[in-house]
Amino acid sequence: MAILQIRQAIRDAMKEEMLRDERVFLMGEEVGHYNGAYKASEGLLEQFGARRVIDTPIVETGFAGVGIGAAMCGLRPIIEFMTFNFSAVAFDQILNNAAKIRHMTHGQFGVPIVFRGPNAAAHMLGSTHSQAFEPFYAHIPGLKVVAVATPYDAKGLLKSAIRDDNPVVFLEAELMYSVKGEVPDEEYTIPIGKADIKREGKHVTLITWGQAVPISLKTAELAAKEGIEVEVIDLRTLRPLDTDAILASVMKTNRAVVLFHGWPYGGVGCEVIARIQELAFDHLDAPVLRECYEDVPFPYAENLEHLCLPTPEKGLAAVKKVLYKR
Amino acid sequence: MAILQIRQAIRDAMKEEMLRDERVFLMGEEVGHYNGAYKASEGLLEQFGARRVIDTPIVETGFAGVGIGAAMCGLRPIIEFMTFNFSAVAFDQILNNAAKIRHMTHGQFGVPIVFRGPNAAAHMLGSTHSQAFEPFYAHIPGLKVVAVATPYDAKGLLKSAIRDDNPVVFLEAELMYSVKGEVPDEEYTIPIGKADIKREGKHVTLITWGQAVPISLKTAELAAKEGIEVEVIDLRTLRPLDTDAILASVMKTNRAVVLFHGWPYGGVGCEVIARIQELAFDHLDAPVLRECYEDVPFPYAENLEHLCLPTPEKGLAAVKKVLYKR
Amino acid sequence: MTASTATSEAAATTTAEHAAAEIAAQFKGQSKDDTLRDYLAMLRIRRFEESAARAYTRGKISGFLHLYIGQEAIAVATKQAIAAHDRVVSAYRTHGFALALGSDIKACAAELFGKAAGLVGGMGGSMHFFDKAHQLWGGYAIVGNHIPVATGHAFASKYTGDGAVTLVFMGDGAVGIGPVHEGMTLAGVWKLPIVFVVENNQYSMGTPLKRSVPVEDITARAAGYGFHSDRFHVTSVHETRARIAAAVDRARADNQPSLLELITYRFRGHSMSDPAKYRQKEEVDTWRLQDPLERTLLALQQLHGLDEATLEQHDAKIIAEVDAAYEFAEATPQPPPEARFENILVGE
Amino acid sequence: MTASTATSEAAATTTAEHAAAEIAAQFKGQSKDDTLRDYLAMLRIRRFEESAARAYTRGKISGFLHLYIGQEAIAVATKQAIAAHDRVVSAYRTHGFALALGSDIKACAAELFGKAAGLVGGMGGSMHFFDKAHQLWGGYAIVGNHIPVATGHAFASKYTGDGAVTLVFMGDGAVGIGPVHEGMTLAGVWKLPIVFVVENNQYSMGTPLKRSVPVEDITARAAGYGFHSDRFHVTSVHETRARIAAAVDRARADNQPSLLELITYRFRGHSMSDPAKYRQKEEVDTWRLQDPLERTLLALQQLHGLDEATLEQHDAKIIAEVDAAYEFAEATPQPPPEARFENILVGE
Ligand SMILES: Cc1ncc(C[n+]2csc(CCOP(=O)(O)OP(=O)(O)O)c2C)c(N)n1
Ligand SMILES: Cc1ncc(C[n+]2csc(CCOP(=O)(O)OP(=O)(O)O)c2C)c(N)n1
Ligand SMILES: [Mg+2]
Ligand SMILES: [Mg+2]
Repeated sequence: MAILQIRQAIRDAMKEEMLRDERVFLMGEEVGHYNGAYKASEGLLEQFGARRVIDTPIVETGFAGVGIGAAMCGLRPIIEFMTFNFSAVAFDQILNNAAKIRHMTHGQFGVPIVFRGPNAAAHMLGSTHSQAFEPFYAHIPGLKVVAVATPYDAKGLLKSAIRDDNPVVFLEAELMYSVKGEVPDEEYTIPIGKADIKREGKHVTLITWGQAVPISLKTAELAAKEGIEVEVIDLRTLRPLDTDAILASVMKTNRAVVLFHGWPYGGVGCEVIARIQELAFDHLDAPVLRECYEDVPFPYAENLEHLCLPTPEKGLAAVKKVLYKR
Repeated sequence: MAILQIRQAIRDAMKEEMLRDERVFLMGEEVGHYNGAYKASEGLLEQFGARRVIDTPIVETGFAGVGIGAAMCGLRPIIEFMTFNFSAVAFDQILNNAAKIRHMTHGQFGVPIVFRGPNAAAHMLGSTHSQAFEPFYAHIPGLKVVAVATPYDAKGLLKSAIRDDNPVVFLEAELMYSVKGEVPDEEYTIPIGKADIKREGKHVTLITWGQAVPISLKTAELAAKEGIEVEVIDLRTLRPLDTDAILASVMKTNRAVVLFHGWPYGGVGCEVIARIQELAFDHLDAPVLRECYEDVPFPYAENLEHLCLPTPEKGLAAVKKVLYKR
Repeated sequence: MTASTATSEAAATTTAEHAAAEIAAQFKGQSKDDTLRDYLAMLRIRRFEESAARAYTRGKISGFLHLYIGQEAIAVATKQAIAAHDRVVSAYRTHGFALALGSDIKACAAELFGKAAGLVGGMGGSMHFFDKAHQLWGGYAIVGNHIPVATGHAFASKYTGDGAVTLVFMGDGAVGIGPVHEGMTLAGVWKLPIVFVVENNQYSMGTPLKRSVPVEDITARAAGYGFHSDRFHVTSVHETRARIAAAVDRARADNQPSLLELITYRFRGHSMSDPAKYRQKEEVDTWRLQDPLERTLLALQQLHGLDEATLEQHDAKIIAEVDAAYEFAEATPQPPPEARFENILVGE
Repeated sequence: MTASTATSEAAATTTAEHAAAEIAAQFKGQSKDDTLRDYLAMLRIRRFEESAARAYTRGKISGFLHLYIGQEAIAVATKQAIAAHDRVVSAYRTHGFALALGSDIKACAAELFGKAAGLVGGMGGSMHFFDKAHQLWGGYAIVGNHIPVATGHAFASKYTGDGAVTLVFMGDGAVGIGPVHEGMTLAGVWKLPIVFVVENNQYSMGTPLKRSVPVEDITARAAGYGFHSDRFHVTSVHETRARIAAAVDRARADNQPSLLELITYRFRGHSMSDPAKYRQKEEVDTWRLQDPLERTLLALQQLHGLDEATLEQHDAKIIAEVDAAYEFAEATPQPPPEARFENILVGE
């Protein structure tokens, strides 16, 4: 097994799928000559040429739409948003075209496309560049939404996303591109729609995804020191949600916390809570809590930004709260 | 008291505020010469002239941004989206400019603006024209979000929204513009942030807003026939949520259903559920259920559309379910 | 009744006499067969839509219904100008394209009625006609958001070398919106085989051109994209075909995108819910003299001596076909309840 | 060290001799005082940013830091061209505007450091400079989304009759995005007092103009909006001022919007994280000969005989001011924790 960074795992997934399937191409700002703003596409232009690794002007609606239109013709575009913050200007294309064209055309056309790029806060980028977009996309029927936290998951899920016949929103994280981990040398894929238990435990279920996975694992470590065994479930796919995996854990632990990068109101965190309380009501010994961003636009100042983010310490406090401990 | 339609109440609110404050203007597609796609602005061009009732080309990002820029100069724009479906192309302006400029400029500039128009499904408009936008906007700190269901509320809340120094997303409903109700002859406003008990009851709390309010009231009628007293809470403001009002009712009834026009995943419905289970956990005798759209893009066909919508019958079933009755 | 009846008064004016001379010049060289073919193709669309309007009034069709009456020549010319593998992408005013491109008229009517046998299974209604088998790639109801998508079709053609040209249509009201600009920018930077066609019917809903576009000539912007451009009044199928075909050729032969402005008029309101009070009868009457359907009829009568009886026969045949389509639409069943869960995601 | 040292080699070439003659012609008629004023205004910005770059490298500044080095003449000229109540709106490459417009240099540095005394309280960092008291209305970090907002300022001017002109700046990479087109469309339809300025510094991140704009001349699109336009190389403050002033006048006097393309160059990478490997040293060297700062320095030396010692004195004064600003930035406190809840909603 090789030890790869997430950025390499993502690049390898794209490379392998491009080798495997002539219809796959990569398009976005600076993905080619610049090798990607975060170097996820390093070397791909050189390997595949400008026909299949396509630099675009700064027109997110334009190239998101081009990807959709190309997918309707049978191609399999990977559209990189330099960050998902910039997908806001392409929102209508994703909401009204990518998600609906199969339905709207009664199946005459499909949109096998992947929109990928870094999501949520990085470090001191200010309010316009520090937003988590899964609440917007996971809400929409017709899309799949994936968020990855390890090189292994990144590669296996991105390959599945590229092969998927549906539009997939694929969320990475700028600060995690250098995270390293083992990746099998042989080919593999990971099914979309399956959560992963990243750590087993029996006292509290900690549900998490994306950039919050390492925070959750650290939360579990802190808790372990106090004798609390936290089970960490990495959702990996946010739409469709792996409700079975969530319920199985909560029925064991009877307590749950949702820990994520993003604003609190609505979104994936609340969806998880709503399902747990509906489907495991009699198993719950405490309310399900969420630990996430503060409900504010992100400040640039380092100290303030830090205060707005979820941390292992805050995670631990929530874990103890659902255990009614102090 | 006059009996007015909601469209008249909205028009009167705009008219009175425009008379009261020279800085208020109305801008949008067909708001002037056409008198509004749904006639909410009928007569305003004639009364106030083209300087203050401004027809725009079809450029939602453009005129949303113009409204924001004008608000920063001290004006108080009312921006009409012909329907909120078209706000998707202006999403970035609302997310990154309207909601953040006060914060981003450290209070040097404010954005006293109202974005208003019909929201959610009407009748057989198909998937691109039948969407509820509150999940997207209520998620965003820096915005207020209001949804109205009666002429009284529409007028009182729109006047408050226009006077508010913050950006307010104001949600109406196409099929409700003709709904009639009493509106005081004298001037009044309704504070943003306060829910309203539309019907008292003690067995189940039904939390609702906007276009689902009449459905909820009918649900309550149906329930009453079976001896179930449903308390109907019209949230009216979705951000900030009136948590106190929700909790007070749930602590009385110990059971709750959220009934709304919109897709299930995440959004306001889940937020209400997350808060109830967190803050009234020990008072709940049953899980909180939601009754809303089916999780699908809206079909045009009349029979299918009807199946996707919440109804009093479905509301009643949910009410009985939380009472563990059949 | 032939289509001429409605304008018989207007036709009696001096302007109409002048128009007659114009028509003689314009249709000279067109064979009788071709002229009749064009006329009937337009008439068929018009009859279909007149019936749609009646069905709407009777409550059989709901949602938004945008009629193409007055613009039919464009769809008919488009069909004639393109190759069998080209693509046509339109906004929501699409019945004319579907019929001209060869979509099943019964499926079109059934779609308006929201029936399972509809063009898209009753899922889309009037605004969302799609018929891949007949080159109709939409049917989009959000103004301008089909332009990047169509640009993507053209991108795919260049990528795969399939030799197809994409023709994408939009209204005069669409040219200000951002996605249109972005799609054109990409087509210009990448040199894609695409033709952008503005159907300038003078209004976007109640808004006349001068309130929505900063300059009179929409093609003035072609220079900013490095596009060829062309701009003309649509008064006949054959001229429209020739000028669209020139742009299609440029796209196919040289990957050279074009911007065409086709000046036309819609005789009905924006949609069935619009009484179109914002314009005067005189304006409408003036435009009637330019109605390609009317002009082609005059050509048939004046240049080819087609008599009323023959015209009536043709019309009766079309009306019978249209009536049958609407009868079918009425009788055919609604989609089954489970249809609402289909075609959302595949492979589940 | 004066600013000239860095290019002393390039200045020794024949091209540079030719440039010297050019400079003599260009600066003829400019008084020594004015030329010195312009030079120092540019130099002050450059020194501020050189220090910013060092502070970034030392980890004192984080996030994205986009330097204006090479483009300073535009900000300086803008300040000279506008009236006291006009508005300047820019994207995220904003330090130059802030300093030229009169923002407190300490507050600018403190903002980069994320401190409470920063221009926007440490909330925005480099990308979000706003200083209402000094006519700086942003500071926007989403490409193009400030264009409709700036159009709104101009709308407000027309609405209130305040007589102000709005000048809005964008990069060459921004001209393709939809909101820019929509803002320009509205300014054109409504005839607003606004000047759209494209700072064409040849690149958007690593993308050269030819991959992002379909035609070489960005002002080719002005015709589509009915705008006046102007296009020129920025090589001195005074010429730039004059040409911006002409557009400001048209806006103020006649509500006539303009599109200006100012051809310039950024000598650093896109942001501090960009090593700018996508361009050759020769290219950069060629552009150095056009650097307005260098040229103005040459003018001072050649035409006005300003000696090294005097230049050193001026520079030392500027460096002292800049150093003091960064010392202040370092020493001044971070915002208090509760600051993160401020300025989100008011009147709660
Ligand atoms: C983004 C968006 N904004 C508004 C609308 C509502 N709308 C539908 S059609 C239309 C007018 C379009 O006019 P034009 O482009 O000239 O086409 P025409 O109807 O004349 O064929 C408007 C405003 C929409 N569908 N999408
Ligand atoms: C909508 C959007 N897409 C992408 C980005 C990322 N981005 C920031 S600056 C930039 C390049 C802009 O280049 P240009 O407009 O020429 O301005 P310059 O940096 O040269 O001043 C890009 C791609 C962004 N901020 N917003
Ligand atoms: Mg039109
Ligand atoms: Mg640039």
